[in-house]
Amino acid sequence: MKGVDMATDLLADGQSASGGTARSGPQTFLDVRDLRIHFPTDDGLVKAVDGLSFSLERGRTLGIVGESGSGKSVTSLGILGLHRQSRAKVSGEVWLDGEELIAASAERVRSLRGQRMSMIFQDPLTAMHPYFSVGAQIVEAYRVHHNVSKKVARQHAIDMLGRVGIPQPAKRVDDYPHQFSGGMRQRAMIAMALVNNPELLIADEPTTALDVTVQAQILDLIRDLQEEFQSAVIMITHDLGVVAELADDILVMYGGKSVEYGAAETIFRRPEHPYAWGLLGSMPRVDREVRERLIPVKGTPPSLINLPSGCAFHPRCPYEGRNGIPCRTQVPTLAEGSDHGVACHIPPADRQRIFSEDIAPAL
Amino acid sequence: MINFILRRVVTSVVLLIIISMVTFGVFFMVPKLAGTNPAELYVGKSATPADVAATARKLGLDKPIYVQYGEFMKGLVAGREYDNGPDKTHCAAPCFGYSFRNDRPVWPLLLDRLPVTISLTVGAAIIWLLGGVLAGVISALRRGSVLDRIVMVVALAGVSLPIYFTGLLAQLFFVHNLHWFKGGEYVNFADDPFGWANKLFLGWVTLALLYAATYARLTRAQMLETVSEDYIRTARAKGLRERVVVGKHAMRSVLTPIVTIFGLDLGAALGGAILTESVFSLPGIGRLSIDAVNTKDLPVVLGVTLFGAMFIVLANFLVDIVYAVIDPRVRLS
Amino acid sequence: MASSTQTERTATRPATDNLLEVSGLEKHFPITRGAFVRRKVGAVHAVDGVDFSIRAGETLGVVGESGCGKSTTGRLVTRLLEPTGGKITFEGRDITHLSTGAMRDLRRDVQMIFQDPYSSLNPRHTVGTIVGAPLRVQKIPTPQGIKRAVQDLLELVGLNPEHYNRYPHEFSGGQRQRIGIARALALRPKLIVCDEPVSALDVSIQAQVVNLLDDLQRELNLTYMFIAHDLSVVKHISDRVAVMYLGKIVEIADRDALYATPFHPYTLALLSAVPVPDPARRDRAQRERVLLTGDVPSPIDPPSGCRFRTRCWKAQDKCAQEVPPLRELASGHRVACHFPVEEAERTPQGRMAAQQAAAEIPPDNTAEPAL
Amino acid sequence: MRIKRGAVVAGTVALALGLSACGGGGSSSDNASKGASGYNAGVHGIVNPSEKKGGTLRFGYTSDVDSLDPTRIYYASGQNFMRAFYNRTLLTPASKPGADGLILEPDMAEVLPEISADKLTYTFKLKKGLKFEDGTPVTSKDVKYGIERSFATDVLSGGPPYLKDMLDQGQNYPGPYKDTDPEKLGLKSVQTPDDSTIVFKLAAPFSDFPYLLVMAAGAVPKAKDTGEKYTNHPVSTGPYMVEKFDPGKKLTMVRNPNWDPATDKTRKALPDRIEMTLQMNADELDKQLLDGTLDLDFGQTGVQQAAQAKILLDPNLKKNADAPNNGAIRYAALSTQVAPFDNVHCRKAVQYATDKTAIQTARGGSENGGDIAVNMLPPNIGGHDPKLDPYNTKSGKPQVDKAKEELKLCGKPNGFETKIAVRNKGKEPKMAEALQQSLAAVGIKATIDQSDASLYFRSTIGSPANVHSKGYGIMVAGWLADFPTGYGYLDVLVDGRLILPSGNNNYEELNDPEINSLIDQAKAEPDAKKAQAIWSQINAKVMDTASLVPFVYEKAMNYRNPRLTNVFQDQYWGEWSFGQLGVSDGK
Amino acid sequence: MTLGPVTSSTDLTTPAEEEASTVTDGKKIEGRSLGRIAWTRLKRDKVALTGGGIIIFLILVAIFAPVLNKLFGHPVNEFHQDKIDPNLGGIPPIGTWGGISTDFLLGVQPVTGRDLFSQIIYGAQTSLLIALLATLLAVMIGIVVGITAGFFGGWIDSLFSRFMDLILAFPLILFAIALISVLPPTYWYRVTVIVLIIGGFSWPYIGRIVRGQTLSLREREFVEAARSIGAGNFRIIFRELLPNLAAPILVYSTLIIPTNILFEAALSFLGVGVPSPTPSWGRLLSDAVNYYEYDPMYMVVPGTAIFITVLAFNLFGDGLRDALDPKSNR
Repeated sequence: MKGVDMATDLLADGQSASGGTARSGPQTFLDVRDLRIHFPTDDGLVKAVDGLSFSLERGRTLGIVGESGSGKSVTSLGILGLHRQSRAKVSGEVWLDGEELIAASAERVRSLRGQRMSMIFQDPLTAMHPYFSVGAQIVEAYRVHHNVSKKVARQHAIDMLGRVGIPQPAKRVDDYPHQFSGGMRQRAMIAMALVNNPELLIADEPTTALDVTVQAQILDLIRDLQEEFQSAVIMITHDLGVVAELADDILVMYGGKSVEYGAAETIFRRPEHPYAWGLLGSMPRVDREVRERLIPVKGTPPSLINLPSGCAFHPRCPYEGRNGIPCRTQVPTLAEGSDHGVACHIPPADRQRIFSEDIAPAL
Repeated sequence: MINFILRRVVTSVVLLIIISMVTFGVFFMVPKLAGTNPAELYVGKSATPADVAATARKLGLDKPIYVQYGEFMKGLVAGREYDNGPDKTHCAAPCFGYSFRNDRPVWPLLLDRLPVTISLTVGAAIIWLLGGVLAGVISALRRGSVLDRIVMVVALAGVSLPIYFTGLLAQLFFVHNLHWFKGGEYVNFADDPFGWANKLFLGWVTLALLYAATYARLTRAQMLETVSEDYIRTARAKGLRERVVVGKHAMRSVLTPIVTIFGLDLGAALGGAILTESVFSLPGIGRLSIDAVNTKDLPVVLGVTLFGAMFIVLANFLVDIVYAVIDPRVRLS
Repeated sequence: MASSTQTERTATRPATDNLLEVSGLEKHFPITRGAFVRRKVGAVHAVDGVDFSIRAGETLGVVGESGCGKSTTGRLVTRLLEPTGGKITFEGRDITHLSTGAMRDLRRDVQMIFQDPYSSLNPRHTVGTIVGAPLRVQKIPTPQGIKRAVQDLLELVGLNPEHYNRYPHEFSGGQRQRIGIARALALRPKLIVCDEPVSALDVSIQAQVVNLLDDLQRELNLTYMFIAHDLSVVKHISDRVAVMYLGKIVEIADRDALYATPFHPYTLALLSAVPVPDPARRDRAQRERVLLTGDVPSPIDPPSGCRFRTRCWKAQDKCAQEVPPLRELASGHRVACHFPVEEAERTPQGRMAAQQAAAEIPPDNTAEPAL
Repeated sequence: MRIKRGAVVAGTVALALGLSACGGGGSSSDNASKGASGYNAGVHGIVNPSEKKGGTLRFGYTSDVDSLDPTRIYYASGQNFMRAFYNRTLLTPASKPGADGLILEPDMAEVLPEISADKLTYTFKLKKGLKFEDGTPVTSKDVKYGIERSFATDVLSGGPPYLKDMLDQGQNYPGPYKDTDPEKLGLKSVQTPDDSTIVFKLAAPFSDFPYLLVMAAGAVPKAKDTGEKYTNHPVSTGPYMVEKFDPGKKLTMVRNPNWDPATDKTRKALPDRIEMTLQMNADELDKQLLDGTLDLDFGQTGVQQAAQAKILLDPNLKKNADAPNNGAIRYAALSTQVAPFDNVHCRKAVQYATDKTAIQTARGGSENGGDIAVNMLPPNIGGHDPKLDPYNTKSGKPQVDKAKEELKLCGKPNGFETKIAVRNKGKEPKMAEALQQSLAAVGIKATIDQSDASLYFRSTIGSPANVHSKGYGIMVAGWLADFPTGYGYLDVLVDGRLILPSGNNNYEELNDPEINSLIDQAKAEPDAKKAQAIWSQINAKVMDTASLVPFVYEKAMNYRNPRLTNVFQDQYWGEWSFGQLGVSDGK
Repeated sequence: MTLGPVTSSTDLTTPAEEEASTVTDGKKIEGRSLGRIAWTRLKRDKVALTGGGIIIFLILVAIFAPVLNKLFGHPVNEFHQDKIDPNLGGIPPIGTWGGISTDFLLGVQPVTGRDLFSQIIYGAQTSLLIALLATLLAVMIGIVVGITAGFFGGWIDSLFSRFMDLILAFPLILFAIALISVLPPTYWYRVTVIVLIIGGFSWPYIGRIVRGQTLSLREREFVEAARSIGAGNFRIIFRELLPNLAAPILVYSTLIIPTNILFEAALSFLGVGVPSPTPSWGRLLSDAVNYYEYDPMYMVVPGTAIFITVLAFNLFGDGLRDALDPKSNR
């Protein structure tokens, strides 16, 4: 495939020109370590992301699940270096194919953005510039990283639109975003994100604004394209159904931290964090017999300014303080390196027992 | 598009007709309500009531107001004749009325003054647009910095300074104390470009200061609003350089409302920058109107008011068209 | 809590089975143009001939994609909108074109819960004012004072009664939705139209609210019309479900029947599109998915005949010519389709066959070929 | 603000043609030939006498000229201008410094008119060789036509009405445009037996009649009459003709080749061109006068206060300024019909309480404002008596004690409330405020009622009914004679029989039989000296009624470009004599 | 508390526990209204508070002008011939800086020698009175028209919106001076007409904002909620919409006051303001045009008074907007 070759060439160039630190440790494609993104505000410091670590290989899909305010979108913007220095304090490490991005120069990160890593946003209507045609926006995305003529770029854009399933792309390329339907806009958005064959694609709630039938189409599209391009995909969503459709691995976020991490199968079959149980219990399911009652998590998500002490979930956790575990005082950590990490003070054995005995039957 | 323009033309014309009715009504009714006969303004102090009546008859002031209005509108469209004694004066369309004080139709009077007003406002508009937008953009991009604060304080002071105060101060310092500018009578650009600029410069700057302040504030607010838009984030996510993100993506959105307001402001200013012209003694439309008001030359007052309204309506019209062109979301059907 | 008046009022309910009956309901929003003289150039056929009924005590779920007219139907039933045509009967009484004065009494019986917990509460009013407003407006006697009555209601929906003087912005989304529910309950209504009451809430909160609605229904003997686009939530809460497409009900049935054996191709597509939160089953789910083509056509100029035909794999000439009536295919299971889904078609292979069959007689596909 | 010269209603008494010295203004200057210099030199003599021709005389004016149509011009400077340059009349003032300037001499007329024994017929013979600018000869019919035009007030408004009033004699002549006579010469009271003879027939003797002819249009060729548009190009009979008139902008005049100096002994016609810039900003005009860009102000109303300060503080500038009395008076009329001014003591209280110095300052001070006025006849009118000062106001200071005494006599020891009417223009409101302040000191609470300047004299205080209904006790006014005789000046202000329903000039509504009969006597008096004595007496009587409060005899300080030659005040107009001016540098 | 989350009907019977974490201390549970939040925000904005302070000071000055004048000034309009040189026509006043002295705090007016201090403080009365009355009028018309147009929509909205366009299309100053000049220049006549004109032409600014806000508020579900409980239009407008409109109305009222002050001053400057001897800053300034070369202080003093007043209102209005609408980034 020509596009891929081209991207690879440029990729090599980029690396040689890179001022990034040399990589130590295992060669994972994307490795996020102890990422912290804090926003100083008038009311206090908002710790939107607070010590998040995960890694992702090419060709794999990571689903990040969490409720609003859990820090999942902030994470994605943080990886792309899209937070303004003046507003956000970003620390930690983000390694992209052996190159550290947090400490790298803004210009370096910019040159990677859109080329090696790109993003699909939630609301394609607001995420596309209303005054430029869809084609122009894709052409621009291509030309900023490829020194080609407008004509070539335009042809490329048309190809791309065709590939994401927009009929008559040569005609629609000059349409403006508002002339597209919601689903088509999201397709165009995806075309724009994929125009440079990025190796990392972050999809931030890509289907939340869409109807369920269109959502299915878009999810299919993302999956097909991933297979084609072999990118690494981070799928950010609050919808467990959507992650279940796409993700190989799942990261559950709560209060800016990762509370559980593991293969999708594991998270859905043998979740160990009480919050994950709560999420599953809260979810009515179309594929099962109707339960008498849903089993919600009590209370409301915490304020990111005033996170509860110890385990941030403890005020909502039915097992808080059980058997004298120090939920209120100690921050539980996520076991690193393992395939299934759970940030909970409840001993693993107890967790597994509670799930299989109390929780699973009610789901 | 054609359809859209036609519809806006019709709307504008209707608007102008209503404005003309109201203006006409006011200027010919109010004196009556106030107990004065407009015809008295045209006769000498010693004129007898018969003279007043004769004058009223000649000016058509004795006719019902709707007839007068009809004649006025007919004149506007088709021109009309004025009785000058043995002669008739043909006041060709667009006949904005006939000034009996000046013994001339109003339209050429307006045309005489128009170059001055255009020179003043267009010159000032260039300064205020460039200065205001630039200041606003810089201020927004350096939000919270000392520079931002200075620009905003100056802008706020700018909108708070009456032009008839800044104008006088400017003249006091730059004309009378420092002698940087000559003052003197207005000269045409064609006759003496340097004298023209010399005379207009302070007017440009003071008028521009007022508007630039508004534009700086507006641009800054727009810019701050725009940079928080999702599509700006998208532009960054594409890896565009900050220069392109701000200069192309953000500016495109910022300029759209600015262009709209600019059009309207320019239209209003062209209709008569009365205060500036009065402070800097520039013989433009504004001065004409003040003089006409002082001499109670109602046809000129009416003409200037309508002329001014015409500029505003025209500006509205053009702004709508331009807006439709620059904002693809506006449906033209 | 449920007072004795409630029981009394329940007792006086007329002996008809259906609390609400709707037939041929229509709402067309005119599209006007012109600056000075407005002329009608068309109409949005938001709701275009809808029939259904709700039995006392049951929950009717209404699902459909955005723009299908489900919210409009809810607002017509609560008479927040004036119907263009059709008839709405509440407790045997025709309320289609009630006057403003007569509507006031209807308000006591029919209440509404709104979608957006942020915009549905007036930010300038305290919780006490918001929840007490129905009592004040309807001049309901409150023996122990309005404050006490409001606090009772707050307690009923699980809020701290002491928060009487707080403002909405001091509450989280879930709590706000509880306030909205308390307001709807204040008048002890018989029918509550819930317009996407949980779609703006996070999953964990959504479950709390769904449970609350469940509990309240049981306790207060309420009847719900539950409008949502989320098929899972609708499945959970409803007794019967109506599926809407472009202003029409295409299928209406008991919940279990509808989810197990959908007859309308649209219902089938809708159900198959719901993502299954089970990675183990995703491959099969994906394989079985019915992918719809094209967009929902514009409600200004809906397709002739069956409105779904432009996206239907089974569409034939007849679909373009005849509007399919809502007919009963099984007991209580009514479908508006000329060619209902057959058992074989519930698998992709079967659908392929049907599609090929239909392709031989290509439908009049007027819709924009998109997606 | 220039006041128009007052209207005179046709009188019935013939006066002898008192065309010799009228007295009052001092004798003709001896130093005229030597030339004078310094401040006020132009008031007392001729500045830079010279016969040098050539150059351009540059006028500036703050507004547009009223009109160039001789039938319509009424303002003093317009009269001065048209007579000096393009409009010759049968008779004209002599244009000489001092009192000699008041004498009328023949202009287009060969000699002074022949007056019939019954003083009802005036016969003029035209000079030979008079031509319009296009070379056609001026005939008596053109003169008659010019006079007839002033009857067409519906087309040509604003001009002096005297001739119309005097010559219509019941004919109701509508003016030439509606004249049924084929030659448009249908006015019966004026006859033209041949092309060089014109005969005026009066209904009653009126010895000031020649002055009326001075104010009128000279000759207007019927063929060139464009009615209202005649102002754009009045056909010249004088030394200059209009080259280009751009209303509101500029007027340029060039020499009229068909003017024969031999027929004209009044005008010097020194410059080659005359230019006038119109609609100038007042301060700009002053600035250009001071820096020599302009030669003089057409309006002759004096420089602005800013320039005045500059001139007075700088001796080099001051020597080029003249501040003559221009013949106008600023005064207030106290309505004898509005309580409490129906009581003479209340009026006297105002006479005493008025702070004339403050008013003088408000008008610009002693130089540019005027001299404190002690009675109603200004110095340039025959019969003026500087010693007539019944209320001892020469010092200008208010006399609070005396005012309070009068208030007691009036029965208002604690003062009273009244209204001051004033125009809302120029220095007027400040004058009213000064008056208000000084009255407040004796307990008279006056509120100021400003009104629109353009209708002020006609309808606001010119309508007794309005004065009564609004309750104007004090009306601020100004007055300038149309021609410098006691009759031309004072009659309409005090003659009780001339109280008009609108356009009234007897604002105070004084109707004193004694004064009325003295006026009749004065009109009947053929001897000018004697007439002046009677006017003096009338003036004293008027002052005794205390119904008119003189403020200042107005002065207007004008700046003359040092290059101007032959500058002197023409007492007839109260302004520099435009027709004599030249420029020394020939530019 | 039971162990599992399977608590029967926790949601129904007990108040939600999350309150425990937010209300920790024993403080009385009392709502913080948006107004109070805005006030807290405003209190932090020193610049706006300074503006507000100046406004209060000016209003006090205007109200207590007679008292202040007794203490520090001379009777308004009293002539002081000794402070000027009548031979020069009173220009410039005797002394330096336009005659500023301990006796005449802001100097004297040329020609008349009147105390400029008293002119300025009484001028504040005129300026504020007219500006506030005009603003009041504009706000009232603006609210009525804006709400009517926004709330009822349809042809009423079209009509009113066009009407607002129409008024905004008038060349205002021109129209104002022309209209005022043909009317009798007496005090009350002028004040009334000026207020009517300024108010009558500035209301569309408020009207448009109110209309826009009403349009968006009308779509908010709480309006439907009110309707669904049986509230009539009257109640919806007054109880539901108006409280929400209060903030923008307050902000834009504060922001059109300075515009109106400037407009009044401009009219006075052009000679069609309140008639003399009523003191007016604009007229002082237009009077000063004649003398500014020789007595610049006479121009500077009223000019500065206008500037400070307008600036104060602008500062305060800006701060108020930021406080009431933190989303606006100005």
